Amino acid sequence: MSIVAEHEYQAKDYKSDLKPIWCPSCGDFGVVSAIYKALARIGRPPHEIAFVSGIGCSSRIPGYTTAYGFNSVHGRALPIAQGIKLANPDLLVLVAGGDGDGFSIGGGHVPHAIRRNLDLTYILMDNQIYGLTKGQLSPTSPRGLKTGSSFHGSLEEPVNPLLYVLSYGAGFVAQGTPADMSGLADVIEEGIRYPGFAFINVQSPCVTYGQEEQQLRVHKQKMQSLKDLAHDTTDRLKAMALAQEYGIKLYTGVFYRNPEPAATFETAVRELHDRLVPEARLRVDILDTFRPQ
Amino acid sequence: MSIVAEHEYQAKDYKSDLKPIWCPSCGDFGVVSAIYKALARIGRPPHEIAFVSGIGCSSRIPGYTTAYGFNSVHGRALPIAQGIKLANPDLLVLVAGGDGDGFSIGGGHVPHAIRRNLDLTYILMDNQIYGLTKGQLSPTSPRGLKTGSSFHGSLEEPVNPLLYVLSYGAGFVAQGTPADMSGLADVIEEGIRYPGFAFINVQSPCVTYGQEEQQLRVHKQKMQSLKDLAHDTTDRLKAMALAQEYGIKLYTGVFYRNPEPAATFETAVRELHDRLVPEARLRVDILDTFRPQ
Amino acid sequence: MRNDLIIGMAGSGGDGIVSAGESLMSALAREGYYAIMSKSFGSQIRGGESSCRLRISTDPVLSPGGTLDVAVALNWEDFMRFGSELPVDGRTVVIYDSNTKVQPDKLPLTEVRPAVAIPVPIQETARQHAGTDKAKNTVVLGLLAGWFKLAEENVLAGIRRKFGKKGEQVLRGNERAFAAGLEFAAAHPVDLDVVMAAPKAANGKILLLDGNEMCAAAAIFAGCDFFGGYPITPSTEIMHFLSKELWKHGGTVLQAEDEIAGIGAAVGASFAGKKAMTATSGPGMSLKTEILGLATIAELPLVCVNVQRGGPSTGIPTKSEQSDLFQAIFSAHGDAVRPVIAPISVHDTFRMTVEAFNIAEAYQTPVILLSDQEIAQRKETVPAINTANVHVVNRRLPTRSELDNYVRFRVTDSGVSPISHPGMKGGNYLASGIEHNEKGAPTAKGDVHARMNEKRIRKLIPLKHRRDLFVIEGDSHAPLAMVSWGSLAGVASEALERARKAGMRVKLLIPKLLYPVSEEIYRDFFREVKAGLIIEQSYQGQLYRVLRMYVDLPRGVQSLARSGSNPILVEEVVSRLQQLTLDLQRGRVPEPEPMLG
Amino acid sequence: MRNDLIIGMAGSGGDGIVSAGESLMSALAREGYYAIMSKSFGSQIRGGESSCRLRISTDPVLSPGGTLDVAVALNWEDFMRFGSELPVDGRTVVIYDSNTKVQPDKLPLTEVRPAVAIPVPIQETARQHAGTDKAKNTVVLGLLAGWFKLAEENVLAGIRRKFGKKGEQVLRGNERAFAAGLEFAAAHPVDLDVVMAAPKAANGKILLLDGNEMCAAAAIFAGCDFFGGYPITPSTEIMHFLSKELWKHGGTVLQAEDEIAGIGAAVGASFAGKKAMTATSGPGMSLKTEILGLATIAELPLVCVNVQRGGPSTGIPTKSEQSDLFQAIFSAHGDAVRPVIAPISVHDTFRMTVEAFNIAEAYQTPVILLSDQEIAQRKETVPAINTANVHVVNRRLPTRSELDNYVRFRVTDSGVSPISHPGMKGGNYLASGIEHNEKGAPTAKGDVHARMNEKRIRKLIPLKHRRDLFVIEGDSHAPLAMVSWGSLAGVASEALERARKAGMRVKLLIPKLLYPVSEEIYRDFFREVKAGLIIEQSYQGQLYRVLRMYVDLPRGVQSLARSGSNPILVEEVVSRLQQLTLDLQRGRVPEPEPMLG
Ligand SMILES: Cc1ncc(C[n+]2csc(CCOP(=O)(O)OP(=O)(O)O)c2C)c(N)n1
Ligand SMILES: Cc1ncc(C[n+]2csc(CCOP(=O)(O)OP(=O)(O)O)c2C)c(N)n1
Ligand code: SF4
Ligand code: SF4
Ligand SMILES: [Mg+2]
Ligand SMILES: [Mg+2]
Repeated sequence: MSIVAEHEYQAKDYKSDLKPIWCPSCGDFGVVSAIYKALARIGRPPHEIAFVSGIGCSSRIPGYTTAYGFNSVHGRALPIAQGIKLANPDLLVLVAGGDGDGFSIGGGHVPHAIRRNLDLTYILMDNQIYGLTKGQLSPTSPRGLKTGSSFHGSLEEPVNPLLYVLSYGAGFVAQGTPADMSGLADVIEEGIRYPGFAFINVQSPCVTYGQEEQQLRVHKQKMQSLKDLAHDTTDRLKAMALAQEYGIKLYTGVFYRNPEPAATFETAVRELHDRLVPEARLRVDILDTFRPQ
Repeated sequence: MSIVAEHEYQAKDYKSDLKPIWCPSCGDFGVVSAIYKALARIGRPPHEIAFVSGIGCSSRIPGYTTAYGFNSVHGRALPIAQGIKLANPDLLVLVAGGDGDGFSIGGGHVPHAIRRNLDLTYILMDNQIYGLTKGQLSPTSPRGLKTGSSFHGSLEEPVNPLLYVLSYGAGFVAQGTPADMSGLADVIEEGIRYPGFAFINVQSPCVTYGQEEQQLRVHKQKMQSLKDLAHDTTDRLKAMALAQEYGIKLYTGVFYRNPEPAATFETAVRELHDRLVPEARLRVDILDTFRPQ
Repeated sequence: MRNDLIIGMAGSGGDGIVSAGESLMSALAREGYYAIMSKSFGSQIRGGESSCRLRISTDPVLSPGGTLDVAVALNWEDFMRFGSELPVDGRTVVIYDSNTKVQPDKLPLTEVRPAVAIPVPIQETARQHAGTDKAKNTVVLGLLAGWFKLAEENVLAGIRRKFGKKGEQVLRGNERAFAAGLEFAAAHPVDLDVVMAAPKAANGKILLLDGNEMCAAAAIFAGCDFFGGYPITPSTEIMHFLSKELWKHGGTVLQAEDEIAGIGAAVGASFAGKKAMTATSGPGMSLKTEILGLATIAELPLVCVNVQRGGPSTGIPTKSEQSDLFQAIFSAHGDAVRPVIAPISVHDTFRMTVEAFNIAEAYQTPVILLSDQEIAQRKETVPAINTANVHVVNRRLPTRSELDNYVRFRVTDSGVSPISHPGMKGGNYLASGIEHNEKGAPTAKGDVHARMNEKRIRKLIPLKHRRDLFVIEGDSHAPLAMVSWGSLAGVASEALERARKAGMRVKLLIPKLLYPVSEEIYRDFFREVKAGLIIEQSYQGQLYRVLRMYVDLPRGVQSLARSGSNPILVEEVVSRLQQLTLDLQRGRVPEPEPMLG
Repeated sequence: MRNDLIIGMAGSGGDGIVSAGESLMSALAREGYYAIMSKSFGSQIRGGESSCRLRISTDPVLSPGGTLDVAVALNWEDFMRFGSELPVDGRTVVIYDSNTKVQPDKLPLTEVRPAVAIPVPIQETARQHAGTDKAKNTVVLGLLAGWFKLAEENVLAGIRRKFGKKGEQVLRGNERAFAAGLEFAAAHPVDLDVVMAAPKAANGKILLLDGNEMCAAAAIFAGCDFFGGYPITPSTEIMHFLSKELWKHGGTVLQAEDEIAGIGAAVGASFAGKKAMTATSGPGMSLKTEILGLATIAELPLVCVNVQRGGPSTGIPTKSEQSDLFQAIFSAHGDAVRPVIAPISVHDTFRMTVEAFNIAEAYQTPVILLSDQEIAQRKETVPAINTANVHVVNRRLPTRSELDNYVRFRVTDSGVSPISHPGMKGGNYLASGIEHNEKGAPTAKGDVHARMNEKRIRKLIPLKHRRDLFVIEGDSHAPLAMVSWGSLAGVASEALERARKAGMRVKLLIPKLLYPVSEEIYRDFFREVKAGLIIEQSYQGQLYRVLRMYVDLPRGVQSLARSGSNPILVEEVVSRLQQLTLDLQRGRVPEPEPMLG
């Protein structure tokens, strides 16, 4: 997507009148602020932005922006977003949602969105819990966690969103936390600017059902900037190795950015159109295809 | 699963009366033969085997065995198999199906089956095409392929089943082809014996809708045994590197085998039962839980 | 003195109004009162509005009741958010926090003047006596116990149990807050007959639980060994209870990656020979559609619970509605008939859940247990259930000789074929979603297809004669009739009583088996009926339509239906019945209204 | 001389019997005959049994016809596999390969003796003249052209076009095989009047295509810009055609990872302002249930095609059935009403597909286009369609002034609110599956919910007055009536003609709008009716039941329904009508049968 700022926008231009009904201090407040900031820097007018989500606390986020929002159904934000982007490639299309929305019920859509490589930015609010339904295991919950649905402790290994999307071939993979607001806004902005599918995992604490270790102040203590580590963001295998530490370390910043972004699906579509449309018959004449030979 | 052969079984003991309705020379004939062979070596009586599949040409396979078969619906073999295994951990549970069944419609179930690590063996008949529906793109079809559903050529990168399951943490990952029947029977047997989730990708040509390069004789020319390469099957990262060549090279044999298999989900369940069952009230007294306090 | 009292309370999430209701209910249950308490919340997870309605009675009651006798508003914005869920009329006693600064004659209630409106410095009292706003609900308990003579001793005992764990200071603060509430009530007597009569008998064996808990407990009783599901409001508590308890009985609870995997695993467990269950709400039901059809054609027992909420789509997750009936019956593609049953109360949820398992196992079919948010999330006092009288059915396994030449889908006289499972030697067969012959072999033959369709549907016919799945009350020769189901049945039942007291000749049919439709039972019921109401909480009047499919309803039978979360009140039903009685007396048979009103 | 001829042929997959039928049909179309050809296959991908029925007529016909006039069996096992799909009776001419070694008086047909049975050395002739078994179908073409005087020249021209590309040798071989067939026919004259009359007019503008192709082409005509789907028999060819053609019109075809993603992407495209479509069959419909509900509450236009096949579950993918009607109408949870329309022929598929888009866009709703395998996969001759008369509707966008204070879900008089899409400045709103107020803000309020349900359902009322979506034929005051839909409508239509010729007073209603049910149109239709038949291909008689929900059917109206792939024949309908006529004459009104017969 080529991004040309029309005029100066400020963060508040992206903030809607709807009052968030998140619990006080929910991490998602920080995420939406970071999104406002990133969008202001990008400078696309709100009506040229489509913001899609599934269902969950985190999925309420589009309603809190002035973009065209689509708070759809649980787990289906990615297919809907792809339809939007294909219908109108000029739009800036954002996708957001929770860890359950994205990697449990919606997990089957992720590899396909990534291998198609549409220019979408997917922001996952990973709180390692089901917030909206009041505290059950999420796919990123650590093994052993006791929740409403795992009274005696979970028996499963968590999924690793970062490693998964890297192995799916995503061109841009980053992580952030509202404990570092400016870093978070930065990776969101970078993800949006990346011409292709961008995935941003945000460690966004659930203060009501989440675990103690996932509170912002704990993040503040244990987060570790990848930039400070001088991580080479063009090295996918290195990124995968770092991603293995998901759940143990809290790396922030860019894990991987394809230095030579692959052509997007929209580009391939445009090329196909350029080739085929000129030679087409009119829509009204489509039935002529069926004259018997 | 502890496997104790009751008495000697032969391949034919696992072959049912149902006559396969696959196209003559379909690769799946070889796969089912290899399964008969592997099962005979394992020696479990057919009635202690549950064999689950989805829908597709390949998914017809349970009906051609004497096991308890479940030819279910498209893409849902893994959840059903997990239910069976959890209901009766003593059964030997096999899962089989096509590339579309497993990594398109069923793709969302794979990471969860693997992170739960039930002792299942999943045999994917990967023909890079939708056979049963007469030739459309499958998720493993190469980019550019022209099929009924991609008249002007596919615009998507294929999925990489081997790399995906490795990043999901599968404990046993192998590949085979009916072009090497004894190697195929070997990896299936090994997969079944592996105590945990085992994934076997079988390059099984579709002679009717598949591509020229995916015919058995081409396999014969280009396949390359991992054993001959002296690949270290305990090295997961090395396995991932080899898996990257999916679609380019045809490696046969074991990519990865966890030298220290993790405890299975069934084991964790058994431990939970051992802990909780003794202290339980009777089922008939369950309502006593609700005496007001 | 009253035998029946309905209290409605609302506040914001932190006010603990629901927990006050629960404490009061628990105390009342110990005294031997019967009670029903339903809760309602806004969309926020924390800090949003919340409310509860507590109905107390000296006799068993089935409905949460209509207009409030007592309304408690901790603040008016939150109270008003519940709209028609907390109806106030000219006989209501309104108690509210005086810090709202609202004058008793300026209450923000639409067009009603309650009998009495009493501003109470609730917050102030809490702060003063307990040093925290958190004790506001305890003050309210004191007020209620004082004014309406409600279980003072037991409430206090409850407060002590609850706060005893939280340290001396908290406990004492709450004790003082409670006493202050009592005192305020004593000091400000209300000049109305709202004092509760004493309970008829102290019933030590009473249980206190909600519909979801009852459903989960009944599943364990019925022999459920496997639960596969995915969280969704308002059904999640079924999984919560099972996640705590089912393991203790050797069972397994799988929180699957989605609803499809949840029901898929349950179907697998059933195939493997175990009693299996899944539970969800509307959106999840929509996702389970395909595998429900698989269970039908593969003839596998399965219990699928749908706790209905407001739809379509995500709709209103926290509110009750009865608009998933069409879906429960008709969502499958192909000619798939599956039994649909619905409980009418928390108490009834026990029997209906066991029945769901029994039908599933006996007929080798998925069964939809159609609960609703009202029943699932309301707490009821339930008299002890004599489980010795409750029959548990197991599936019909093949005998040894049947295994000698096993034919899984044999077309028998009953339509039910003995079912084997992995592990049974000789029982090996292929289960499939593809049409198959009696042996289980896939087929594309039309005649086999017709025969198997016939078998699968014929086997369910005996259900249509299960008169025990229907409740009939009232005057059996009445010209006026009502039909209602699920949580609305309680409203209809109460309306029946009132209408009969008012001299109307009326009767009521409550079907717990909703599908297949028992033509015979309805035909008998409607034989002498001239007019009536089918009462339900859905915009389209779904049960009314389903009945029309199979039953020739008398012309004067109408639909009384409304979208969820807009209650149908007993008063309203009674007045509709009155109108119908008048119509009949004048020889006018009312016309049924067209669709899409 | 006949005006109408029905030929049924069966063989194994490699025999090319279907391609012979196609060649013959194409030749006949060029001569100006009308024709319908349906194919039927076993479950194998290759080498299984395959068959086709070709009906040829000098006048337009709507049904594939019943009993065969001519039956061609390349081998008897395969022929018999089709059972009642290829019915033979005492007037049928049977042609079969003498290499089957079956004696003409020992045909394996159940209890019928055809008029003539002619063994022909088909395989032998093919080998002898073309040197390959592959030419068997060409021999058959020669036999048919010879005996029944069918377009000899054009068939030969077709053979030349087809085999011309395959080299001199193949071409010559087939020419010789065809000639040999002609010769055999000439040498063995049949003593029966089976020769076809000449076509009425050579119609150069005729089209030849199947229902799936027509649906896809009509979608392009209607302005479809986005297709999201997943392959499934028997609907896949819609995607195939679009994958070839839609790109040329600037549109996009997405083969999604599953049916949910397919409809999800289509909903996204619609939200973004484009006309969007998805297509599937039963199992896929079951998966799309949830997102269909989303489109309903978010009020997004969407066309969803279901090409029905045998169910439940995977069922019989290759055979036609009409058993997804319940699902099409009722599968959503919540009070979701969505229009369901069904074409009655390949020809009609054009108008109905355009109509589906028009209704979707005009009313901002998902529309189910309910085709069936019979229509979708049969080829028809279709007269040129004057597309200038076909109206295309676009969604109502907000005007500038409406955008000034935009209210996406404004409750208007019509219930339809102007709809914006991303890119329109000022039109920004939140689409959601959660209940919302007029502005689009999520709500849990009961009164808002009721108002929005009302709006969403009220907006569809005008559809109930669309008399152009109903065909009524026959004697308008007849006491006897039929209702039929989809591919069965053709059978009913033909039965009507025959019954009227036989002197019966009967009429026929063909609803193409199946939901919402137009009470008024049915009421008018049934006013003077005493008895009749609702004719459809489902075990449960789904249309019959749906009509009962909204219409008081006269007591004598019965269901004539049967599981898929068991044809309902014109003869049978006529004889049922005869029986009903007798009953009426004797003053007996037949009782409707109970459910689950
Ligand atoms: C089909 C469907 N299944 C289940 C639900 C219930 N549900 C709503 S949100 C949610 C999960 C929430 O967790 P997550 O996606 O991690 O988001 P969070 O609330 O933690 O931000 C679930 C299970 C639903 N609305 N729809
Ligand atoms: C829900 C559903 N969607 C689609 C189909 C149609 N369908 C049957 S098999 C199949 C894919 C076959 O491909 P694959 O899984 O690769 O198996 P193969 O036939 O190649 O062995 C599809 C799309 C179906 N039966 N059910
Ligand atoms: S429940 Fe958790 S995730 Fe949801 S709003 Fe509250 S703090 Fe945030
Ligand atoms: S279509 Fe392909 S995969 Fe299917 S049976 Fe034939 S060769 Fe095998
Ligand atoms: Mg979460
Ligand atoms: Mg395949």
